[in-house]
Amino acid sequence: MTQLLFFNVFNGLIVGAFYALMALGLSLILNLSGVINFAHGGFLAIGGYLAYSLIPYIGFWGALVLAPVLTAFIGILVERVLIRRLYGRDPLYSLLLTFGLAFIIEDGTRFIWGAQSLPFQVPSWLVTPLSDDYFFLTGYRLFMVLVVGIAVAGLFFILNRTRLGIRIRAGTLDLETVSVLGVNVRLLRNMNFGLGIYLAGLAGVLAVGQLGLQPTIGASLIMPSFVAIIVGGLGSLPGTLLGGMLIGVASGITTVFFPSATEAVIYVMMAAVLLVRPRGLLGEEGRF
Amino acid sequence: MSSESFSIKLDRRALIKTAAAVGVAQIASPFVITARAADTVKIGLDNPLTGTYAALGKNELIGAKLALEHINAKGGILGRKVELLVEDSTSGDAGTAVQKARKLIDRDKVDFLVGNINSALAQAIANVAYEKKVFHVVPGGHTDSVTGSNCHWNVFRICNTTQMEASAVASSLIKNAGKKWYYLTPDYAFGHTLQAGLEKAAAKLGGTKVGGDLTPLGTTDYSSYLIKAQAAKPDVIIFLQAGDDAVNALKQAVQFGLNKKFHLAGAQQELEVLLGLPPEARIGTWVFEWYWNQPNVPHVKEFVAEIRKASGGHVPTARTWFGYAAISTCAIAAQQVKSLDAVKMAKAMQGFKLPPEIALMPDGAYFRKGQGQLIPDLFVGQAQSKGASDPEDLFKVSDVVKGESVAESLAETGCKQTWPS
Amino acid sequence: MSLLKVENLSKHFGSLVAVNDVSMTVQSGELRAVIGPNGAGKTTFFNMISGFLTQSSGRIVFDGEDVSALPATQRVWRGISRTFQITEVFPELSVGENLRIPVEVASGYRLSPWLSRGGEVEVRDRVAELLEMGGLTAKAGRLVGELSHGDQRATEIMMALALKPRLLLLDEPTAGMGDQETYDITKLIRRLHKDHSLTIVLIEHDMRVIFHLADRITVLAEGTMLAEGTPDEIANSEVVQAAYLGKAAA
Amino acid sequence: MQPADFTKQAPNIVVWALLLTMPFWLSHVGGYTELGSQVVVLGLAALGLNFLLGYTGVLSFGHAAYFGLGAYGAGMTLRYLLPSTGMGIIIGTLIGTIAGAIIGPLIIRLRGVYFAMVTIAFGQVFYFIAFRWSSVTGGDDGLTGWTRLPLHLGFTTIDIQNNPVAFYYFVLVMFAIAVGIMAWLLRSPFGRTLIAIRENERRSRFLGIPIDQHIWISWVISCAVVSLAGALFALLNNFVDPRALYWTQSGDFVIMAVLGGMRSFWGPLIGAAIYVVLRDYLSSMTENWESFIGLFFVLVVLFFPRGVLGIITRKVKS
Repeated sequence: MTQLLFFNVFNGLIVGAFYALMALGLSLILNLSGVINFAHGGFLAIGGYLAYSLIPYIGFWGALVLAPVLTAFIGILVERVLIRRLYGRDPLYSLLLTFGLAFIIEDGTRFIWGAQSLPFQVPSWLVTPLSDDYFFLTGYRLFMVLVVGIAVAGLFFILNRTRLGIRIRAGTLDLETVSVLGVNVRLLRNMNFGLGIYLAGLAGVLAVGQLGLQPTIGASLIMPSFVAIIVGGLGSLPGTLLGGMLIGVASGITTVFFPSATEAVIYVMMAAVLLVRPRGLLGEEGRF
Repeated sequence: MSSESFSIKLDRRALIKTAAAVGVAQIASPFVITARAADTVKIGLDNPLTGTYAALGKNELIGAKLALEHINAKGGILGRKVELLVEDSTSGDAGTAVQKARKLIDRDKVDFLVGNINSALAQAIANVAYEKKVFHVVPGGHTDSVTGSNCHWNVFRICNTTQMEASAVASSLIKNAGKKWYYLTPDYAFGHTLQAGLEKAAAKLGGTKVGGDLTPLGTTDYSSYLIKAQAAKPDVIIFLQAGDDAVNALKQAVQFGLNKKFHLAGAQQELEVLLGLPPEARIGTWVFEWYWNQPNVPHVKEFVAEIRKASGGHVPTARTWFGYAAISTCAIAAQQVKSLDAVKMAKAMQGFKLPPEIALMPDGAYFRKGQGQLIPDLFVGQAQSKGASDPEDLFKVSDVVKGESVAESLAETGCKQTWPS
Repeated sequence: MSLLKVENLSKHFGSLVAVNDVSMTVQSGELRAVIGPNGAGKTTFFNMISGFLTQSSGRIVFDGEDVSALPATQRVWRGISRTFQITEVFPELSVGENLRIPVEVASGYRLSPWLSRGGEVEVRDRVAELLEMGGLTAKAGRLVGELSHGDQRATEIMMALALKPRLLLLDEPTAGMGDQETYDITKLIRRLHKDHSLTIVLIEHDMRVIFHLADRITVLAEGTMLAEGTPDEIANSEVVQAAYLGKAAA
Repeated sequence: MQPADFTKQAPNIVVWALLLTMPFWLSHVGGYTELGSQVVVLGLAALGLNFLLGYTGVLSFGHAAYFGLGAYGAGMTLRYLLPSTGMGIIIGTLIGTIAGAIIGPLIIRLRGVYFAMVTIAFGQVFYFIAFRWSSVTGGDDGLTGWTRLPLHLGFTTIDIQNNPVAFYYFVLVMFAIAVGIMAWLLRSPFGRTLIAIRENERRSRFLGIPIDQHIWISWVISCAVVSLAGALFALLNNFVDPRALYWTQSGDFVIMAVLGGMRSFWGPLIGAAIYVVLRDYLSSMTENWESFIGLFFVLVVLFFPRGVLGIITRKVKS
């Protein structure tokens, strides 16, 4: 039993890392632009499909690098053409817009790549377990955690050390002042959106390594990401990261003791957090 | 300011125009098979084209269209041309599926209703068809109750019951893999009945259940279930997931190397799932409800060739055959009694044996009297990572099981039909 | 008798000290002006009294009761009513409706699903009275968002007044107004103060307004209280001139 | 009647005339009675949502939860408790309302996007309960084995079970009661405080309106109406499944309200009619209907944010 519990906690961390990657992208966009991106799951699917189509030409590693970048470009384009028009309006509208976008993307991927699940192959040395006892530690899953780790480190580096990142952080706190200081807010939001979608695309490539690649792949992953953001606290990226890890572990533990509540537990956790601390674990006071 | 509102105005007009143009193009495209004329015989297909079951739904549609072509080439039904009215039921939205069934029956006045892949939706629209007394064929929703406790005189089903699939595969598994089984079962009626069937069949042969978990439909991460399964040290891990769930579960099980420690198997398996798996995950002992590679059965080769032509080179799957057989059944029922009266047609189909060019299997298939359930052959065998002859030959049939030998007796199914007086 | 007593009030935003240990006592019936250069913490000070912000330390006593921990709404119920620096009204409702809402709240009808005939008459009369007082009768049916800045401000003051407050807090009532509008608003405030002997605390920049209206003046600078006294005392205070008027002149 | 009154009443007269005569003309324009019932039921849900969205200015993206609870409440009453359509509706509505009342205090302090997000997430709790507790709810297979029953009124029996037109009028009566109550509330002092909150929350708070309390009441009323609609929806289909609780269903309600016009009382009903008919039509026309629905969302948001009635009112005024 203890071993089982230990395995599941550990496994939960791996799963949580993946949720966190999704949630960080959502969180970035939400914080700076006030947009809940319902289409995030769609962008994840685009990332996966692009990787699938690219692999025959540039291999898995090439696709891992290129597919998220291409996804980000699509995201930047979408922001320019559509989402940008809604800044400053009731958040209702951006919600509906991305909701509609999610439909279009799901149907679009089905139109282009078909409804049939596609076989997606990762290098075989990656998909073998490292140890007989810890069989759930496959190379691929550790690799996923590693990539998430690098992506998160990279993200925090960008946010803390580069001009773009510092502006994004400043804009998150006080957009008005930032714009008065002469920062091009439109461009800033555009780049920030691209960054968020890049993370979605990356999550997509990683996801299809162990999930079936089909048009609805992103739909079931978006809700846990929402919960991760709420639990972690709005406006706080470290909070989102923490939230993702926590819900991963919580569902891992619940699987052992009360399997039928595996999904519900993360929502119960969210309710508890809201009751005790409405702004989330690491959320700032006074935002929202 | 003024220039901005001007540009928006322009955009609005332009966009409406574009949308209208796209709309027209779409309506004119080949998806539409719904030219609604008055003097035709109408078959309504209420099946998923979007969502989780879209791939299966599209394959059934391909089969249905081929059947339609065959029927019309032979002069239609009762000398009238046959029309197929296709509605997207969505994959899980019963409200939509029921609404579409009502629309087909009430407004379009269809003579036959066909659907659905999702057992729940199949049951829901069967209730509508029963209420409206319309001849209804369920091509591919497996839950036992459709032709069991909730059976109706007007409802016929092409695909097997889960119980039949379970019994068909059980003996082969016990013989080849071992007696201690661990179940990973999707948490809905299809999974529940499949597991119950397997447990019952295994118990008769001395097999035991060493554990199991219910996995929610649409689960993406199976790792924690797999950790528990491995801790139970079974001989066989039984995967009862269907569709995308099966792809996810098997992909992850193989990555964990579980296939090297245990026998991975299940009951129902579909070609659509195997095609979606990477080659190393195409493993295990399963049951297929129909398979295209049957070199010694007459008519199969022709059917495969025709489907290949219609689907851009792909072989028919069990789903394609379900669609084909379902539509053909409608035509046969009408021809039998020379009428479109649902009660007469349904009576004529009791115990009816499908002609070989439609059954397309060694021992043929017939509708069991008093139940509306088709009793066909079942194909037990192993998944293979690469076909010798064809890239889509991913299953090796080791055993053809006669449906009669695995079906429960009529009394056991719990089906009691009440016919309209 | 003192109506409002502020004791050692402070507010920190992180390391920034916006208001530092300010005390102030306002007598019943007094008109008090709070002045100070931009960034002196005047609005923050106001926000704490009205309950919009929670103080970091200190106490607010209203009519003998410690209200420091009460939420804004409850302070309104006890009789503290306010306006904002940037006019806060219901722009898409008519002037009449803007006044009707606070009148109904003040009469205890806020949760009523209906109004009795008597209640309806009572509410209508009170709204008419307020319209009259604010010089808005002719504009009762117009949307507030379409009115001039001065009329919007008058509407806001009448909304605050509709609550029958005992203490009215006005945050820069003449901000952004022309001479005529400033004159009208000043006249309105003066009438409220004199005719209804209402206790008023106001923040103001326009010295003409302040010296015309105020009984006493409190001067804030960089979050601390610099001086307090009658208009004459303040006008002659060297500290104030050095720190505030001097700065403003420069 | 004064001419001014008449212009004010004209929309009401037109809407009711259309609703009352629907079964007589619907089939002539290519519809069918159940489509009419569906429009009325979903229209009621959208109107209920709009009580909160359009008249209190609070964005809920999780109303499907209460819609679904109403549906399950009605279905389970008929399945397990007692064979009475009326009780099904009452219990269904109560369950949805109570759930809303309990969740309310957890979320009313939140605003804007955050509120929307939390309402979605809470909605999912009920979705998963319905989805996983299959021994009681039927899980993904839905709740079957029951059907709506004829209405026994003592002096007569109305066969809403087998006569779709009778059922349509039954739904319309329920609709009229709920809509009547909402319209009446919106004209009351309480209704005006809600509009005040929508217009300017800060001003309202400093007029002595306890915002959280009023939003909570508005939320509960809205949940009650939506769960009534849910109960009727279950009876319409003789079936409930977890999809009725899923968050995409909430999105449908919101788009209906926006499409018809959030600031007009009848807007959401018009929106529901357009959306239901359009969806029904598109999904029969092309298997890529999802793209068109998505595109439709985008177009509405970008070009018709005030909705159909919003545009008409503006045209009339100018």
